Amino acid sequence: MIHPVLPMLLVGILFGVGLYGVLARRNAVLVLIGVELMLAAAGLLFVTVGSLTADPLRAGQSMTVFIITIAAAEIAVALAVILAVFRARGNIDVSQRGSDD
Amino acid sequence: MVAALLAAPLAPIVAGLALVAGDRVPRAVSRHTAYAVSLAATLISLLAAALIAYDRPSLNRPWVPEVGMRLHLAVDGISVPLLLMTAAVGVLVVIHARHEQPGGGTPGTFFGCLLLVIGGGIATFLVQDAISFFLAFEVVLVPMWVLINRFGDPKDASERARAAATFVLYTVLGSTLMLVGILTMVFASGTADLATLARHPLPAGQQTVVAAILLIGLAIKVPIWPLHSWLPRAHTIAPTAGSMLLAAVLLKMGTYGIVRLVIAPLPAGVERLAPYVATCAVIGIVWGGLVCLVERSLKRLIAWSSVAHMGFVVLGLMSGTAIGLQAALFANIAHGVVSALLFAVVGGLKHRWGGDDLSVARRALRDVSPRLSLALVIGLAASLGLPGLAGFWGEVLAIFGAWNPGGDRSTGWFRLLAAVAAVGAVLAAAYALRVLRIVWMGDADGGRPLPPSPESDARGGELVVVTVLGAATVVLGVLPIILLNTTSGAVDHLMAVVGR
Amino acid sequence: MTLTYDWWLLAPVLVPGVGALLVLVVDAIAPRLGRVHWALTAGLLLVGAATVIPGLLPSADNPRRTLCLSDGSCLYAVDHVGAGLQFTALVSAAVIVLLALPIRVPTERAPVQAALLLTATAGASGVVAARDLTSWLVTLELATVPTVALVALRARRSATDGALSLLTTSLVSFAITAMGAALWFAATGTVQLGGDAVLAASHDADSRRILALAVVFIVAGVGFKLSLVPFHAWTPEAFGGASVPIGGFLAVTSKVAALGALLVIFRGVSVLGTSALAAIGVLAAISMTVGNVMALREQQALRFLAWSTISQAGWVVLPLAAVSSHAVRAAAGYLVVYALATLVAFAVVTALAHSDGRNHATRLASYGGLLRRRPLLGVTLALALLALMGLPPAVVGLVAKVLALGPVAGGRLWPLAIVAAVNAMLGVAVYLRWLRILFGAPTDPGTHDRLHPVHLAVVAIGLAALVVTSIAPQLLLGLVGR
Amino acid sequence: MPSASRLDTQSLALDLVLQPSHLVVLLPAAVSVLILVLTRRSARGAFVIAAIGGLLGLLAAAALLAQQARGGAVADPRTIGELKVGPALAVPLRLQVDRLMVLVAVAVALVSLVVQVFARWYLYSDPRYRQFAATVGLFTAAMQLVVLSGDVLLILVGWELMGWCSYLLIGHESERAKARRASYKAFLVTRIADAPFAIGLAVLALGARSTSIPQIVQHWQSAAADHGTALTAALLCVICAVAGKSAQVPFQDWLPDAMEGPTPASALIHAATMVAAGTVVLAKLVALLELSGTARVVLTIVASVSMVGAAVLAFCQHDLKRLLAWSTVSQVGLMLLGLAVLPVREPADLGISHLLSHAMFKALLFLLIGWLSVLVGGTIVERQSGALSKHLAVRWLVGIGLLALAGVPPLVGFVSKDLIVDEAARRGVDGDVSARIAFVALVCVVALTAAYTTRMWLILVHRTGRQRVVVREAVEDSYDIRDVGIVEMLAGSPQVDVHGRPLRRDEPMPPVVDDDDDGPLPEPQPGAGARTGLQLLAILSIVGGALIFSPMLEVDWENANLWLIGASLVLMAAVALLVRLMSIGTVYGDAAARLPLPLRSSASRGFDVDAGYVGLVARPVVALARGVARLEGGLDRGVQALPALVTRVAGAGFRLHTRRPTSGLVAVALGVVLVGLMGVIWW
Repeated sequence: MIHPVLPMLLVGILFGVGLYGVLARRNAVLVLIGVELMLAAAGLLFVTVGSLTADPLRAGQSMTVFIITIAAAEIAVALAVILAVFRARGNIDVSQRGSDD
Repeated sequence: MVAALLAAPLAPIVAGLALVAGDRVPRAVSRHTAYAVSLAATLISLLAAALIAYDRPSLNRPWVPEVGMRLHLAVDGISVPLLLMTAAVGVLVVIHARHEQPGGGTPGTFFGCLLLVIGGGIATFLVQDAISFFLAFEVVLVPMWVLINRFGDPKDASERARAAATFVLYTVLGSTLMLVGILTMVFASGTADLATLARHPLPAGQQTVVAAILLIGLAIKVPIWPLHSWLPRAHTIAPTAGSMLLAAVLLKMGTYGIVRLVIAPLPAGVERLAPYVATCAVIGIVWGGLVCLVERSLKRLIAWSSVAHMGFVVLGLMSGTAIGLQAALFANIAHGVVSALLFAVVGGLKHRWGGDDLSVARRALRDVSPRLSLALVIGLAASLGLPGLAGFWGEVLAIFGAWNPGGDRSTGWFRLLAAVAAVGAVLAAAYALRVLRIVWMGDADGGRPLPPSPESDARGGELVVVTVLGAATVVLGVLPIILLNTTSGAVDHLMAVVGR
Repeated sequence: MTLTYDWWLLAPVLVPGVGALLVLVVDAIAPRLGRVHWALTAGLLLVGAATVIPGLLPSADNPRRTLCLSDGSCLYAVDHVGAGLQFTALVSAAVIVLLALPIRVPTERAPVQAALLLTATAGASGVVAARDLTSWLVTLELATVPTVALVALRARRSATDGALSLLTTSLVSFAITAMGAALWFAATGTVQLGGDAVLAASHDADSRRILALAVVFIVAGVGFKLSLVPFHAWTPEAFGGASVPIGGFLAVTSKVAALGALLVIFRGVSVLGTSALAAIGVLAAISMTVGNVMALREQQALRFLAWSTISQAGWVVLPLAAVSSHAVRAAAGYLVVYALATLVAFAVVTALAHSDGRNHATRLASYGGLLRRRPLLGVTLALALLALMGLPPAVVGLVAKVLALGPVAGGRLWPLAIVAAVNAMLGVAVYLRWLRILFGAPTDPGTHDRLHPVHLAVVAIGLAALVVTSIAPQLLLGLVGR
Repeated sequence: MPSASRLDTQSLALDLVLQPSHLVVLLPAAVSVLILVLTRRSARGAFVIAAIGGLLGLLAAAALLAQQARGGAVADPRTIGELKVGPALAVPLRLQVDRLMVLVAVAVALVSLVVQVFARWYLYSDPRYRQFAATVGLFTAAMQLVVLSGDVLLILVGWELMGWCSYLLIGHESERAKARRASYKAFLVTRIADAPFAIGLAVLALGARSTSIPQIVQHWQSAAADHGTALTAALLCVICAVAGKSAQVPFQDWLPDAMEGPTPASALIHAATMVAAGTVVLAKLVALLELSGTARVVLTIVASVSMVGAAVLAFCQHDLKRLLAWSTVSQVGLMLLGLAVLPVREPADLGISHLLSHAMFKALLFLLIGWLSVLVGGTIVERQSGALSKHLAVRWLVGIGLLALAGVPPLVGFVSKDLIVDEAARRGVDGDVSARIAFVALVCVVALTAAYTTRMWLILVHRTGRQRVVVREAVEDSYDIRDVGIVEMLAGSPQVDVHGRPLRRDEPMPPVVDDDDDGPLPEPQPGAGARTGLQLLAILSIVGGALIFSPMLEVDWENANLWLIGASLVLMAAVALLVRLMSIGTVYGDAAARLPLPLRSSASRGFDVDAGYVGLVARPVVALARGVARLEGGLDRGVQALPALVTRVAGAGFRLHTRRPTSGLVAVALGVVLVGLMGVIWW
């Protein structure tokens, strides 16, 4: 059994890297990846804590599954939107100003 | 009788809403119809107010339980004079509005907004529930904004917008602060009923903060120096009828609110804050007086004099004595009548002259328009506190009240304030006579007095308005006992509750 | 492991949820039905709303629970406030659908939009009643993700820009919320959102700290959805880009979902006392101020409404800064009033955009003299704006303001109360700008199409609702309990 | 018969709500109301109302006097009822009828009636006659209210109303800038002096917990030992107001300027109403004055300085109307000294008796100078010189008035003045400081009064060189001297009305009463009523002194100091002789012409006190007002700058909102950090 500090550390690192990616990248897909990293951190935290507690529902594990599922759904929508953006203006740069009608 | 309670505020409000909303459907309401409807509504309201004053009915039923609002309508000695004055001024304002209807919009909207303001004023003095009081307080805002913004001085659209916005924003800030104070009290005591609030005061320590918030909020409405700067601007721009309502009704809501919401339920807080508020009030007296000495716009000058006069009212309120309270309530009514009269006259003059710049030399008004000039003389004389006219009793009794303040208030400081207020009364004389010297006596030198020109004198509706208001000024001055006896019972009761 | 099921109780979630499938199925069977889908959707939403009505009655149990585990904890509970919010969400969505009904869109897009809208509504309706982290997180995202697609589906450049803005923010917020949820789980050791676990966790200093972090992460995540500053940047972009009814959906139904989600968390944490939620007060104050100040200079009607939404969101969460039994009802009550007024405003804008063309409805200047040009629309819009200002004759708005300020004043949070008062003033300045334009000189749009009857009906009903609730505000406020 | 039982024929007590004391106040007030309400541009109607009202007012006062003499007067009649202002202060608002005040009321009513009747002639062609008559009515009512009031608030009412009426009367001819300024100045100066009045009355009333004068006197008499400072302060406040209304130093300068008003108005202001009101009020409070040595000394000094200074100024005046005005200041000072040197615990008989005598002869003199001014077209020395030698009808009356003013026995002026001098001497011997000051001042004033009255008389009867030539020619050319009227000889100078404009022939001339002896000479003169009134005043000026023998006045006339009287007579005679010597050889018979010109011109301007008022009060106040107005402008600009500020903030906000998704994300990240910090710190 590994000591919970290590996974916790990993959670922090993953979340930080994800946040950095979100803030630093201008490509929408890379931003998506950053978000995925952050979600992964959350999932990891759930699993870690879930393994430490004796929850009859296994809530930690099931939450992780839910998060992954939701993330998948979101990615689907996100890719669709990014596609639409690309069609509309030819790039997927998230640092470009929005425009009016 | 309960019907009268509802009819008094609702007749103008419903008629006003109908006029405003029905203005375009299917076509604009004619001036005649608008006038007839308005006159009928205000007369009904006046009749109902008289019935209420006579019978003192009461109506108390739940309305919006979610916020503890009840439909509790009743009157006592403090509100009856204000109620009657508002209803009566309402009728006069409508009559005057027919005489002098400004451009800028349809008659339906104009009269409708006037009615809404009148109805809001009447409702304010009828409700016995703190939150409904706030509601009634707010009713007048939007119509008044429309009156100033659309029907104000036609010369300068941007100044109109600025004046209207200044008025409405200042007032909203004040009333929201007042709401905060009200809600604090309501939460602490679990009821919004004004009488119950007064019977169950907050702990003394908390009273100061709540009283401060309420006083700041209400000070904007009154207005107390230095929160007054909306008033001259609004008055200068507003149409005559709007100015009359503003001075006679809207300012009174502030002082009435101080009596009901601050003095009665928060005696300890008032005692702590009274020296500061009274000081501001007295600064306002002197400040207003001084500005009037050099002000060039006649209407603005009268507005400034309102600041000074309301200073006396607040000084009386803050003195914490029955004399001061009586004086304040009297001065309140007196100012309502006198300022309505002055604004009617001055508005008429501005209308005739096409401007109100005092530095323009004009013929002596006493020769040109004898009736109008008599009204002006009565109004200004009352404004300088001439005995025999309405202004005198309130101011002199306010000084008497402030000389021996109640409670633990600093006697020395209040005596100083009373002395300064007395000096402020001298300033009132100086500016009132300044106006008389310029307007009434005229600037043109030499020669025989010119024959009057009846066509430019007060006639018809205007004559009715200035006559009634002038007569009221004289009656209040000669027989102050009518008013003082009406309020004395309620004041004694209030002072007993406050614990003096 | 067994769960109890009360289908009637679940119906507000199930009806739109299943309805979304039904719409897709209908489209598969009989393609290109166009407006029929919208009508079906509206019907479904109204049916869903009807199923909430028993919960609105004062006699209903408070709360009513289902999906209960054997240990007695339940995953789904609807109290009076929850029922009121569900009802608001469903009815507002139905109104949005009715507003969208006359608008011509490519026929293949209608069922997609309808299904997305139904899904989001189901999420909104569900998150209100969720009582555990899992269903809370799922329904919250169910209410969020479809809106991104809905915005994007207008398929103009501005719409995709808005959608991108919304998308990125929502994703990050979701990540933050998920992190918050994980921290919550770490602190309390359970996915239940009830107060007992929180109370137990608060005794231990470490878990207290983690719980604090969890709460602020969750508040930040939900703050995005409520458009609280500084999580608000997407709002004007999305409102400006989306079609007008979808803007309304973001402004109203989404907000119901967000507040519902926040209230679920709030109920759990409120046992800890006041300081825990001071952050909400700060966010409320900043939101009001920024929203109002920005709206003062905004020239586009839709973006104006977005800023207005931001400042109103501040008002919505304002009472939550004071932890008291009134706070929840006050916030919900304010939200309901806000929902009504905003819906009516959007209805007017939609109607105008439909008859005069979108270009004649998106600029504030094009509303010049609307009171004279189209009295019904003008009066309705004026009344809605007055309700948002909180000034009579729209008494209902004023009562809402009283409601929102009540807990703050009662809790003696003076700085917050004073900021709120200043913002009441700023708000009046903001809406007066528009009101003044309504009174002002008419601008001629060139076209004089008659209003679509559905729009006409919706606007008329909206006007009637504002008038009736101004005379008897308790009718509206009674939705969220007494 | 209910009415029969209501009048007690023995004591004349009347059992009605409306007492004669009420009527004394109400009838003159009714005059003004009725004139304003009933008449429309009809001067005749206004005159009828004014005359009848004035007469009724005089009758009511006479009835009150009779009642008082027979003991049937109600001592404290109710007025509008008690004002309810809480337990700390009773405001009964009752009148107070006592011996002295009834006399004053009669005098006021009489003077007012004569003034009303005279004004009809004097202002015959004045388009504002109605307003004038109405104002005089109100003025009289206000004075009667002060006289009969038993409540400090009622005093204040009458007091301020009088100030207002004086404003209206002085500004009557408001088309002239000087009249406008004079009225403004008169009201403001008195109003400034009144500011302490309200405070003083507040102190007195709040101390006694009542505004009733008897109660105030009673309370303070017992409380003076403990609250001496408060009493002194209150009395000083009252004295300040009295000095303002009675034109004593340092407020004296408004009164000469008030000569801009029509002469009947001056007669009213000087003789019976406004100026005398100070004396009346102090007389009511005289019992308190004795309790405060400081207040008495201050009053003595103020009155003495005013008295002597005004007498000097009167001597130097170039305008005879202003001479009379300054003499009023001097005489009022005399009255106030009468109060200041009063024997302990005595009612204010000395001051009031001089008030009464002054009312008679000063009204007479003012009305006569008005008459003369109509005849010769002005009141300056050049115009008036020789007026009496041309217009003999006025001569006797003027002579009587001036003799009374100078205080020549046995005229009324002598009687009342000598009583005061006597009392001052007596108390001065006893060692009373204020009495000694008063005595010195009185001696000066006796001499100065003799000087200026002699001067005036000499001017009025002076015959200019041209006149003498004309008279000689007339005598030489005429067979019958009696047929030659002097006016006719001067016909070269056209007749002018009060405005100095030539009288037009087509205007109705004042009614002329034919006099058989004088033949058909059209000399403007007042109507018979006015002349009767003047004659009545003259008679009263002669025999009014007999009043001291009646029980209505309680003065100590039996122990008159005959040596003192003799000395003062010698002094007066010597001064008169001196003045006569000085006048010889001057062009207009003006003794003052011997004085250096700068002194005369400066004195004519009241030693330029007006410049002091302007420099010390008016300019600083206006400068302060401008400063405040600037501050206010700044405040207003500050408030109005807020929208601009908010707009700028919004502009910055728009720059911050770059509309890029990335900036939104940065904001979210910052928000999380912010919220996290708050959560961690505040948990």
